[in-house]
Amino acid sequence: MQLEQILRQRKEKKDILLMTHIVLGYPSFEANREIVRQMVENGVDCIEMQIPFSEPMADGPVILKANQDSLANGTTVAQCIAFGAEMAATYDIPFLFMTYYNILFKHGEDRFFTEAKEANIKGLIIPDLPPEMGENFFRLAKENEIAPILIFAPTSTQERMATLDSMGQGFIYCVARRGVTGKKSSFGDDFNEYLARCRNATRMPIAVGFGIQDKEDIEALKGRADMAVIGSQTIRLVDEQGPEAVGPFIQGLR
Amino acid sequence: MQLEQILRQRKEKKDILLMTHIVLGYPSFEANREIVRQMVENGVDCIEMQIPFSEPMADGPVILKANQDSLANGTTVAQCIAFGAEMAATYDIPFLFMTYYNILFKHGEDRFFTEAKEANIKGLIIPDLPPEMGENFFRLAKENEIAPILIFAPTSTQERMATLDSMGQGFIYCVARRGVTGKKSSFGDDFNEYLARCRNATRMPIAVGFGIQDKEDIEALKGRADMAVIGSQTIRLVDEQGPEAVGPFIQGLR
Amino acid sequence: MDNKGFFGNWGGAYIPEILHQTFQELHVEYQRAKNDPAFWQEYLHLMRTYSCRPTPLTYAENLSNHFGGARIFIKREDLNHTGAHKANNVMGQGLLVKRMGKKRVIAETGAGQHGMATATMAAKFGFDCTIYMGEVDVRRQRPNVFWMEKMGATVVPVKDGSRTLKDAINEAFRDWVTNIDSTHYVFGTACGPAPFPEMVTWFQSIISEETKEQIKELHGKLPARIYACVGGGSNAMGSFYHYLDTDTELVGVEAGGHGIDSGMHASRLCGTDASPGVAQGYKTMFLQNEDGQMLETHSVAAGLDYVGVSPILSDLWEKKQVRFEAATDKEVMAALDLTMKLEGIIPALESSHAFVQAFKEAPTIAKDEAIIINMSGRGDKDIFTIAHAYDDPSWKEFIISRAAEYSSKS
Amino acid sequence: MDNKGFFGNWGGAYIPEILHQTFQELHVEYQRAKNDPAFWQEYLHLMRTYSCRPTPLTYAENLSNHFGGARIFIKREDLNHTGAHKANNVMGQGLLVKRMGKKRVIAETGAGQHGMATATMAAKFGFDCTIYMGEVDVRRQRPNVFWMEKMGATVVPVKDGSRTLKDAINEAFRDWVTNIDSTHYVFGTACGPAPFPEMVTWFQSIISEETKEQIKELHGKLPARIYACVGGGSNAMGSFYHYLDTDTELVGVEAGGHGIDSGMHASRLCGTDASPGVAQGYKTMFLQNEDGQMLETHSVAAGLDYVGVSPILSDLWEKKQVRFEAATDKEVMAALDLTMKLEGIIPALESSHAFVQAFKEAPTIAKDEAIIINMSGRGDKDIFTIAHAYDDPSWKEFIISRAAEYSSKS
Ligand SMILES: Cc1ncc(COP(=O)(O)O)c(C=O)c1O
Ligand SMILES: Cc1ncc(COP(=O)(O)O)c(C=O)c1O
Repeated sequence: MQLEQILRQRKEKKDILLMTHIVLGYPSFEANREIVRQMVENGVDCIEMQIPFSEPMADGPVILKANQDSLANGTTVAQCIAFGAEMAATYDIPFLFMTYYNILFKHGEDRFFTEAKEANIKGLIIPDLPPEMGENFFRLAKENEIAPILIFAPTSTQERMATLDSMGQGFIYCVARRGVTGKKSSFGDDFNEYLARCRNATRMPIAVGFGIQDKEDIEALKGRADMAVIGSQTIRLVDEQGPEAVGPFIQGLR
Repeated sequence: MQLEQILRQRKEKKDILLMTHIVLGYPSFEANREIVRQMVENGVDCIEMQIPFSEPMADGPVILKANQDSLANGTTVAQCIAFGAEMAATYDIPFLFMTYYNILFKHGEDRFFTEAKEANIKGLIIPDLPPEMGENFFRLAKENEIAPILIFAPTSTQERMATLDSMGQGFIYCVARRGVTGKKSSFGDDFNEYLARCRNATRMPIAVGFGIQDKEDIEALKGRADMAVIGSQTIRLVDEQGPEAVGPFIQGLR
Repeated sequence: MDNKGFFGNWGGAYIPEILHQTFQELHVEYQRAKNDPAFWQEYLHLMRTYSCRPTPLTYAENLSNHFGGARIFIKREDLNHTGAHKANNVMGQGLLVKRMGKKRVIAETGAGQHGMATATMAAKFGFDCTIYMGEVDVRRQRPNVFWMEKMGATVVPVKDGSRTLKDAINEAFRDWVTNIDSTHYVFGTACGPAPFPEMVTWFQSIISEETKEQIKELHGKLPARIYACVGGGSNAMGSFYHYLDTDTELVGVEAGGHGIDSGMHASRLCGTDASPGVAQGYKTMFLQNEDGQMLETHSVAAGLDYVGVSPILSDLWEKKQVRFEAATDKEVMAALDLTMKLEGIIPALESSHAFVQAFKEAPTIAKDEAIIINMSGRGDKDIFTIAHAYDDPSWKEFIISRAAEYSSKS
Repeated sequence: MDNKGFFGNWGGAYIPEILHQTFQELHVEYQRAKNDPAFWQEYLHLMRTYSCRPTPLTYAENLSNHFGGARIFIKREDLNHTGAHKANNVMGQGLLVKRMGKKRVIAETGAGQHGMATATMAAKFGFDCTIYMGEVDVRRQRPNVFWMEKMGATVVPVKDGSRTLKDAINEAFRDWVTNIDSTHYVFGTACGPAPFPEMVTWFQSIISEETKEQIKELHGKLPARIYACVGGGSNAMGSFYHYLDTDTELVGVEAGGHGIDSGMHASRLCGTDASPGVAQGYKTMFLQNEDGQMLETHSVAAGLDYVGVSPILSDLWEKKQVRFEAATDKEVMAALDLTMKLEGIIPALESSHAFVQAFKEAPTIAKDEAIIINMSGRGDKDIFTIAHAYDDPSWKEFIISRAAEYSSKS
């Protein structure tokens, strides 16, 4: 089953889906395992696993540091793909890879897609690969039935959203505000108007990310978005209280 | 009696005359007194007393330092003139002032000449006042019967020597070499040729200075110059061994 | 540049979606400026009255005689305002920013030269200004930081990654995606997402526009070769640009660091350590590992110490229109020394790389041929680096005694 | 200049006899050069191809608006090679030395600028070079010493007197009288024995030759006033020269130090502390005591910290053709600050004196009038002095940490 379909099915039983984010190899693959377990057990619907990159230009300080520490630990792309395969084989939710384009490019796009497919990865989020730059990428995504997830931004015009919608698969990732990951967003009138625009521009499910930190934020999204994305917040939590704090946190979100 | 005449008279009884140099107020007027006494008692024929100046551009390190130390002690021009008067009244040899032009200029040239005359000073050596710059100075010198002593240099042309000869009085000060005071000169062929040129250019007595340090140097000058000038060497001596060393040193020179 | 921003296989615009609109506007404004002859005239006027352009082309007679071959000419970007070619690009972008009606500029800086130039431009144009600079570079280039601050810029030390140029670039992008509406990112070299490589090259092409006239006046014909150091590639592109369709041979000189085989260098197009990659918004040859993670680079010249290189140069390299060489730190110090002693000119450490290669080749070139070395900047602002590199004892004493004064007073 | 080297009551050549012949030759060579139109052409060519002349005249729009009066133009000697107007004089004398067939040059230096320029010229012309510099100045200007040495000059710290500029001049004269045959003394300012004041003025007059054309192009008519700082007076004379017979008011700004009444300054023509005197080979207004002993002077700007002043300026002062003002250290720092922030230009501390007075007067001058500030040099080479004067804490930390590195390694 493909990503969009899986998400639609899960959405049937919930007000809103939850997607969480981890940085692979941070603080360790061991910890990643425990964190994913707690996430899945507490009802997370989708997990994006970030393959660390030395130049994560779209990420804020928390995820940036996690990328660096993971690489300093010696994390490799091969380990990340293997870990992804292990998770997808273990849990019955969709797993995505999030990373920067150079990781695929250098690995070989063909090879990357083949391995990701073997690993049963459902989608890819590549924030520095706009559709114009990804001809081969989108072809391979289609061939391998891995959803290329595209991003709407508050600066995106209607026309741009239409283009993105036509190229993306799985869901649309709506970033809540200008800026990088990890800072709190405020969901005021502007935001509502933006979200309405997003909804209008696509028939795919829409996920909202960037700065979602607590139950209140998620409540605010119910009925307007299909999925809420928790990014930096769980990394902060693990940093401060260890992997075992993740379960209770997720549980508390709805 | 005027300077040239005095020197000629003294020369009648000697192979060569000796002129020595002191910096007024260095190391102290007290010491100056003792030094002059020893000089005169040991047969010095003429003494040039340098009124210290803050910018003694033609002097080498020994005299330069003496100028500075004297000024640091608070030596004034008035003190120097008074000291000159005292010496001239005490000893029966000619005393000269050596200084830079600004000392006269700032004091007032008229006033300076009047006071120098009252002090019974016989001549002035002003190394930074070439004849072209000293119209007033030469007029006053004549009026006050104080000899303006001019300098021949190894770089002086015949023509220049003629000009200097026509303006100078008392004697001609031949500097033995290029450079500033205080370094040893060598009296080779070039020097002999130069001295012959000097002799040819003037009928005044000629004194030779710059770097004369011992009996040997003075021997070499006998018959060729009328007067030998001992400059920095006595200052060095006083610095190292005190004023009482001056007498024996002078005695040893001939 | 094709309409996607590629030069052959290189370039493009690999940018987060949030920047899409901003880049659209930038493209439009840039095209409008390029097509408006009055714009270039305004640019020339600014550079002529504010920045001492045209900078001289100096005949280095002593060096020429010393090597006994080609007539060596030096293009004097050291005399440009702020002391390097960087101002050419920055002033041009300043004019664009004015047209776009933005009020704030940001920039990355490595050696500090581009930051200085941007802070200067911001003061001149009345823009707010934030400069991102790796913490390591802040430490080695404190004088530049001091001046940037004095000109009213905020200098932010970047503490991520290798804490050098590439990290400053990432951080500047983070600022930009946050403040797109008010802010223009003044990219400092002919790298980054399109249209930066082309746009920066356009502004820097003023160098070759000038030398082409100057060399004809002074030498009667075009030069046999032109040498330029290659960090990001802007001074190289600027000094090559108007010669691309001529017989002049173009030579880019990269940082050889401790040696091209030592792993401690920043040679991307020369040597075999680099491979194609995509980062910081564009595709080029990067110094990266098997997994695509960027490597640490090394050069005595902070301005050459960068993992990527202009995609235009990668294209010209691939098409063999530009030859690439490397100069080691040691060779650089020797060339700097000789140039100071023989010509009374102090090239920046970056620029000295170009001198190294020119000196190697000059003796083999006929005496009636000219070569041009593009002296991208002046070295006297690098006193801390250069005195340090020479291990000068009086300099150390001086610093120690200054420090003693400060320690005892505080 | 009359045939004895006087300008009215001032000037002359009060030199030891040993130099007489050398000065004769210098006079002859200088006159020959002055009367040979090819010489000036050669000079212009050198300055154009080696030293970025003409330097720009920059319209300081932000400063003009800030003060709301006259249109402020800045003459950019900071962009001259070696960073100040000093090179104009030095390069000119270099050409003369070549004509005289001498092989060695010496110079005094205070701020280090003239020493830098001379060492540069010597490298370019292939002369041996010795620079005399007061020990105090060697200590405050170590970076300049470093570069002079790198360009092959010998820098001799002078330990006599106040161990500053005037003592370096005395020491240079001592060298000269010792080595007259081989050596030319490159006097650094429009002072000293004739023909130096006139000759240095001649070379520096290139500044006003340029501004006169430039201001007409940019403003349509001559400026109402011109401001220049006055140390020895060379940049002032250079920037005034071609306006002496015009209606433009000329304003020289001296170092007010801690205040004109504090005794801690270097104001000779402004204020009442100076009196006529003769030293260092010429007659002018000196800061001296009753006995004619020179006084210590004070200025935050090493290049203005001098007891004498150009005899030509003393003459113009006496004839009321130039007005003199003073700027205090404190005012200087404020003017520097404002100029950096509003124009992205860093004047030398010396030059900032001229800015102070211009800023005081600009608001009172009609908006359709122009004033020119002669920016004699750039301030970035004064980082040690300026950062120190601003009491910048990060700068201190930087120096302390550098020193710690050096101490632990040595
Ligand atoms: C003087 C100088 N030259 C060269 C460079 C390298 O940049 P690019 O390759 O873009 O010219 C720099 C960068 O800071 C620089 O400061
Ligand atoms: C930048 C600068 N301006 C001015 C001066 C003062 O000299 P002058 O009065 O001869 O122009 C100096 C002297 O070193 C200087 O370096």
